[in-house]
Amino acid sequence: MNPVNYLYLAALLFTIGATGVLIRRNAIVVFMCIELMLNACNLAFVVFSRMHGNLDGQIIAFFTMVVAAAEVVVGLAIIVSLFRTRHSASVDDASLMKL
Amino acid sequence: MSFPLLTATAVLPAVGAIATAAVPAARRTAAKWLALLVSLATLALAIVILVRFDPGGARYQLTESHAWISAFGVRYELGVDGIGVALVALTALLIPFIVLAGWHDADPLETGSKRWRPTQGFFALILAVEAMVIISFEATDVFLFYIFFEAMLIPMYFLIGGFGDRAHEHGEEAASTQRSYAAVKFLLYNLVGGLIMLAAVIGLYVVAGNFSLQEIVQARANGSLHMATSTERWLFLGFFFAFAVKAPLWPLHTWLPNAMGEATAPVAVLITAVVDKVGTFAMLRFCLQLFPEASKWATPVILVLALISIVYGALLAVGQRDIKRLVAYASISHFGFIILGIFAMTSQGQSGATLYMVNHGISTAALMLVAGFLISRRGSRLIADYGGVQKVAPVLAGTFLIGGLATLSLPGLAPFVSEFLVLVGTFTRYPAIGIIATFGIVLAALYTLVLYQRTMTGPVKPEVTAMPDLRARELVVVAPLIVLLIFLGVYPKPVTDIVNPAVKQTMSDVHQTDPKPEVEAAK
Amino acid sequence: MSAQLAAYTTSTGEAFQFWVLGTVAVIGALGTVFMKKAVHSALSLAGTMIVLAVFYLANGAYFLGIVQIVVYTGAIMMLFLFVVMLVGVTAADSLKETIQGQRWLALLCGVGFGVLLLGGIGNATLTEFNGTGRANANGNVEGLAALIFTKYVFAFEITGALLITAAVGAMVLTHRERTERAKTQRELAEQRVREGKHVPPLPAPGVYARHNAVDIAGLLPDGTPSELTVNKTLRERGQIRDVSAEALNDLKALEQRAEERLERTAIEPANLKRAEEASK
Amino acid sequence: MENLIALLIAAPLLGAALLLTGGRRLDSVGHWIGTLLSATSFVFGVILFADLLGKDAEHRTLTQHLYTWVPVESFQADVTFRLDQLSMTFVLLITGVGSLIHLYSVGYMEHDERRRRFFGYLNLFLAAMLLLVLADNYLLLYVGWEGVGLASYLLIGFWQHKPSAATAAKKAFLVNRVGDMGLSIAIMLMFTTFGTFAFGPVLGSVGDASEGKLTAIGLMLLLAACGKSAQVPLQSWLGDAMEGPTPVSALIHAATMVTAGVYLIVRSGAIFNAAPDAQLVVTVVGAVTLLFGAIVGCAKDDIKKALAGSTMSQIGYMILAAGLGPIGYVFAIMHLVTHGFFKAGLFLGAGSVMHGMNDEVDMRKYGGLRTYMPITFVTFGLGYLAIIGFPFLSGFYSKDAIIEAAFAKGGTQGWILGGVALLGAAITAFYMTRVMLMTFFGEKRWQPDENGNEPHPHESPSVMTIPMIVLAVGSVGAGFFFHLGDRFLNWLEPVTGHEEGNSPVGAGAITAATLVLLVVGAGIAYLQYGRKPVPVTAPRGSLLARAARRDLLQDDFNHVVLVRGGEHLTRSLVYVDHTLVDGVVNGTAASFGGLSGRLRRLQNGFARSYAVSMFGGAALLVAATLLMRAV
Repeated sequence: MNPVNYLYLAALLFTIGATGVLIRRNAIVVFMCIELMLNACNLAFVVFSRMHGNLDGQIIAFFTMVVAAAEVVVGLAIIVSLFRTRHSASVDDASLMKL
Repeated sequence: MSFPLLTATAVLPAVGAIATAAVPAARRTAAKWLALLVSLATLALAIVILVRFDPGGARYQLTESHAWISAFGVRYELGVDGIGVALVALTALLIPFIVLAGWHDADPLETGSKRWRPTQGFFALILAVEAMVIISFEATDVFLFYIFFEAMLIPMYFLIGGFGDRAHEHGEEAASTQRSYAAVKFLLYNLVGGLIMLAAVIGLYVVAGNFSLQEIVQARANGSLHMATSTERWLFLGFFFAFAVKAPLWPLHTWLPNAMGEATAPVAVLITAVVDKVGTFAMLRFCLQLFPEASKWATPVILVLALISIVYGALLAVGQRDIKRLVAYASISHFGFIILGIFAMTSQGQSGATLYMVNHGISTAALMLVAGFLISRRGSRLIADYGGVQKVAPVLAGTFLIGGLATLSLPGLAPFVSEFLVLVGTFTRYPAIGIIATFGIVLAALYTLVLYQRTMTGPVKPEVTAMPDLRARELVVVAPLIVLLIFLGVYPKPVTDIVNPAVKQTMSDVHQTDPKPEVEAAK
Repeated sequence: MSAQLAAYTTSTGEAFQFWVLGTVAVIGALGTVFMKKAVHSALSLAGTMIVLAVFYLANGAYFLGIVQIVVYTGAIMMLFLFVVMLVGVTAADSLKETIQGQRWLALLCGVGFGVLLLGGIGNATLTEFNGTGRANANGNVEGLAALIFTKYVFAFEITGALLITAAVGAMVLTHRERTERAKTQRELAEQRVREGKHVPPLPAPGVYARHNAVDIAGLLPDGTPSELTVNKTLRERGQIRDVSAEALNDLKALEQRAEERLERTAIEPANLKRAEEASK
Repeated sequence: MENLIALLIAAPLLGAALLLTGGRRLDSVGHWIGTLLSATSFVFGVILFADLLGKDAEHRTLTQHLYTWVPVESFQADVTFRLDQLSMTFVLLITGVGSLIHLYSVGYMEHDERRRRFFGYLNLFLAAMLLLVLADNYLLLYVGWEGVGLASYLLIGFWQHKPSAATAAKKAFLVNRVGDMGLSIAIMLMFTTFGTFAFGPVLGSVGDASEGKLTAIGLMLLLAACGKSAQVPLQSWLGDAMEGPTPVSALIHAATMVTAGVYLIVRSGAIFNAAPDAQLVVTVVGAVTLLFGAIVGCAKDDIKKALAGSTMSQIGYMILAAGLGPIGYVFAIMHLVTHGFFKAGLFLGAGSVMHGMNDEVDMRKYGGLRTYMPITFVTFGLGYLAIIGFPFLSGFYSKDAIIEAAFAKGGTQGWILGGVALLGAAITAFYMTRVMLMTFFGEKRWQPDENGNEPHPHESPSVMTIPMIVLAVGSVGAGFFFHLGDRFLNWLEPVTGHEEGNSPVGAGAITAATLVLLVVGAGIAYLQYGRKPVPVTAPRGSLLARAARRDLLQDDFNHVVLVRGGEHLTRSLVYVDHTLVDGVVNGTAASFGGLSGRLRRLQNGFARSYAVSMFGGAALLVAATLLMRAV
């Protein structure tokens, strides 16, 4: 089997995640989909690392993980405080961008 | 290196604008005096330039040149020829009068009104316009010119929209709506023109590789820069369009009556006597010098448009009910004469056009400022609301009449000289156009005298019986302008001496010579 | 897994593993997107992540594989579950779309993007596979450590700062500062008396002898549920279970049976009707 | 001596400046300042005249170059004055009659609170008129030309509170502007033809130019003359101009300004001599106006308007003479001068009558005034006799000469022009007799005005009668003085040139015919107005009389075609400007507005919607990248 298949898988997962972000309204699920996209990227990085024979890809993936962790922490905190004030976790309810 | 006089004339009002704006609101009278002082100091600098300028010397004098954006060959290049020096002087001359005439125009409104009017802002904006206009007259770098040509729209926009005339037949609310309409219209028209010019400026850079007027003109003259005919024409049109909007030329004129009608009289003078001159000046300096062949190619169409402007503007002036709009249409007619003179491609036409710019500035200022004094007394812009003012306020009526007579180019007053030069200049090359343009002088008499008759003569209307005559401040504004009108009408030689060499240069740039008289040609 | 095998092609074992686990990962991903309840989504995502951890291991990223399990599946997903619990486990997300054309546009974009991405990968000439054998020669963790603390040390430090900031930020966002002294029990009681509302303590939830869960509202004498009996948080989440209809039906059946037994005629049904209306 | 020329103009100009800017503190002495400066100018004129007389006929031309006015390449306009016999004649007429009328105005305007301003305007007029006749080039002449127009505008509209006066002033200026257009086109034509517009070079090199150009120049000059001298078709303003104070009518609209057209044509004689077609048109215009003015003069009941018709007609004679070429130039100017005397006298007399009659102008409300104001009657009567050409008075010599010259033109043209001139003489006798009879003879017909004030006719003060007496002396004696020994001819000939024409009719026969027609005209008038009482309200009259009362319908034509047509044109243009020119732009703006309104709906505020567009954008970017790589 050609390791490129991993990349195909990563692309697939990424697309599914992205579509999920657009379709779901529950902010928590949206966040999960974002995590999915990040993980798909990580997979691609790891596979690249294998292809090139060096560890840089893995390092990037590592950093991605760290940043993702930070993002999740802040994001979830926002969701919680949003829920407290608006009693809802729906993205649409927070359509504050509309005048 | 000598003292950068040209930069100083532009920087002084700019700094003055900032300083005026910084005056605290409680001390608005100080702001007014500061603005007046700065404008007078600028006038003094302009006079120094006028004295230092040697009409027989190099084409561009008092030049300054510094690298600016070297990646695009943009330089900070200033220099004045005779035409530029005349217009710098005109601008510096008119601003003190505008400041003085607008002394109370931006005072806070009566208590109870919610609108906030920063008095200092009004004077700061006027000084800012002055700075930008002066640097546009001085710039010999196309890009530098373009920046200030466009930037002056910003302060003008606020002057029209923010400090407009509150007199309106349908009340203050309607005045406010009209005002913002006029300001937006002014901005949009000029921006569209400017954007098209920007494209042409970029195109010029692509073709020529730099923005320096002198270098490009030289390169074109000695053949080292070749421009395809179609390229030259497109670039010319791009430049000309922007200038024609600013000037304004029929059919791009409709912003002017709105802007002048809604602005206060001093700002209206600023528009027509100062800012619009940049348009006609730029035609003479940039269109003709950069694109001589295309200018000649476009001449027939432009002359016809100018002719339409003359007759059409005058006819519309006759039909106006609003004093300020009437003056605006009269100005459109006069700008037609200026453009006619420029594109007639004769020395008389172009000298006349330059002189016309100066004279029109002074005469319109006189007429419009007196009209403004009149309007401020009665609170109405409608001609029908006046009558018999002559009996109540003879000095006001007299100065108004002199302004009007200057507008109709009465011999002995300055505009006559320029108008006749333009007509002669046009006639020698295009007799038919010259004759039709001459009809303009009859129409000018019609709209001026009708205006005077309806407002000043006849039985005294009850609303004007208590109208005071001109006050000392107002007289200080009007009297020097009238003296200048008479002086330049009787002895215009000082101006023509400065202008003629520059016009001669321009004529040689476009490879044109004056037509020979029939008698000489026959010999 | 040896270094040689990681080169141009992979072993049959890995291929088998890829196809099986890859399918699982895709199913998990789809589950994340399409499950109605957030909890189910979270569980699906956890499955996908574990699969990915295995794939990392298979690709020679041993450290990352372990970290993926420990940090992601272990910590982050648990955080998600916590929040889901806080917001409401049972709150099912309606999948009905409210923005016109949003779903179709999203799907179109997704499919289009996917096709382009796949096409792009397929187009790329990826013939060279070096494998991680040499890079991992001194051990994967040591290799990563060498890079992190030399070449990427600056980025590493910055991520450290980022993490601290995130932690502080999360605290700031979720922490609610008390702006006034908490009321004592006594004060609360006095306030209740002063207002004249609910002078005795609030009634407890549950329908005695049948349901005693906290999310079941107590029934009033006429059979309608009283929201007062349920915790405020549950009320806000909309997680009150209403058993009034059920209870009334039971009661009705009971009465019927009793009547049959006692051979009485039916009593006037006014009460019943009211109860039915209330339960609707 | 040359330097005096500028002072000629400077004196009244100084007066104008002083009086117009001096403010109220000059109110008490303003009129004397004005009169004094005008007289000063006259004294300078006399000194210069004496100087000229002291030289031989060929060297009687003085020039004074003040400074270069407008120099642009080949266009060189100088402020240079030229004083020769022709301008000298005018200078004396203008300053002489002008000073007399200043004096008269002191009395006439005594009760006007704006008298100072009036004298300022009069001085301004004198300065402009002197500039007109002293200029050495056409452009400077043009300055004077419009300057007198301005002064005329200000003076006609002097009583601005009367809407009729303001309208008349505006009309005069506008009609004059049409003429001025002709003058400016003429100057432009001269510049393109000769490369200059100074008198000397232009008139000296006429031979080098083509006849077509010269005809065009001539016709344009004629247009200018028509405007200023109230000749058909630009005559309509003169009648209305009588709204101005009477001294103004006497000075500007009788003696001096309106004759500027004659000056222009005589001055440009060289051009007309070389353009016979233009000359023919000049004579036609003169002849038509001669009859036109005379007919209008017969029908007017307003004494000033009747005199205005007469002025028009008399200037018609002058233009006719000027159009005859060298045979007529001298007589045109001679008639101009004598006309200046008697017509100014007549107007001053009319003013004196009005002064005594509460400013009543309708002759039907006069009658029998000869006993109430004897001096006015005598001076007016002498002017009357002079204008109708009573033997040995001024008009007799000058008008006869013109009639003779018209016959001398020769051919059919000569007969027609001569006939018209003779007919004109008869009509002149008729309408002037009518004026005389209606005013001074017959029953008194005056009535109280609407305020119930009965007029008390009385003789005017001496400050008014003295100028009238002086002018009456001029109207009696000037013609004989000029005629004696052909003095006037010899004086002017070096400038204008002169030819004796070959009249097909003998001079005696013409004189006889003129006298017969004079008697016939006066007799008819006597039968109609002397024998029968004059009705106080005008009878309906014949069709011609009614048309003549309305200036032969020319005003109505102007009103319908020019005023109404112009109003419609401007109104429709205002509409076009608002809807069409502005509409195109506003339409563009509105369509952009509509488009952006549609686009605005995309911004629905849902974060997910924005996310879709971001994602779509990303997809497009990927597509673009791939596409670029594929290409």
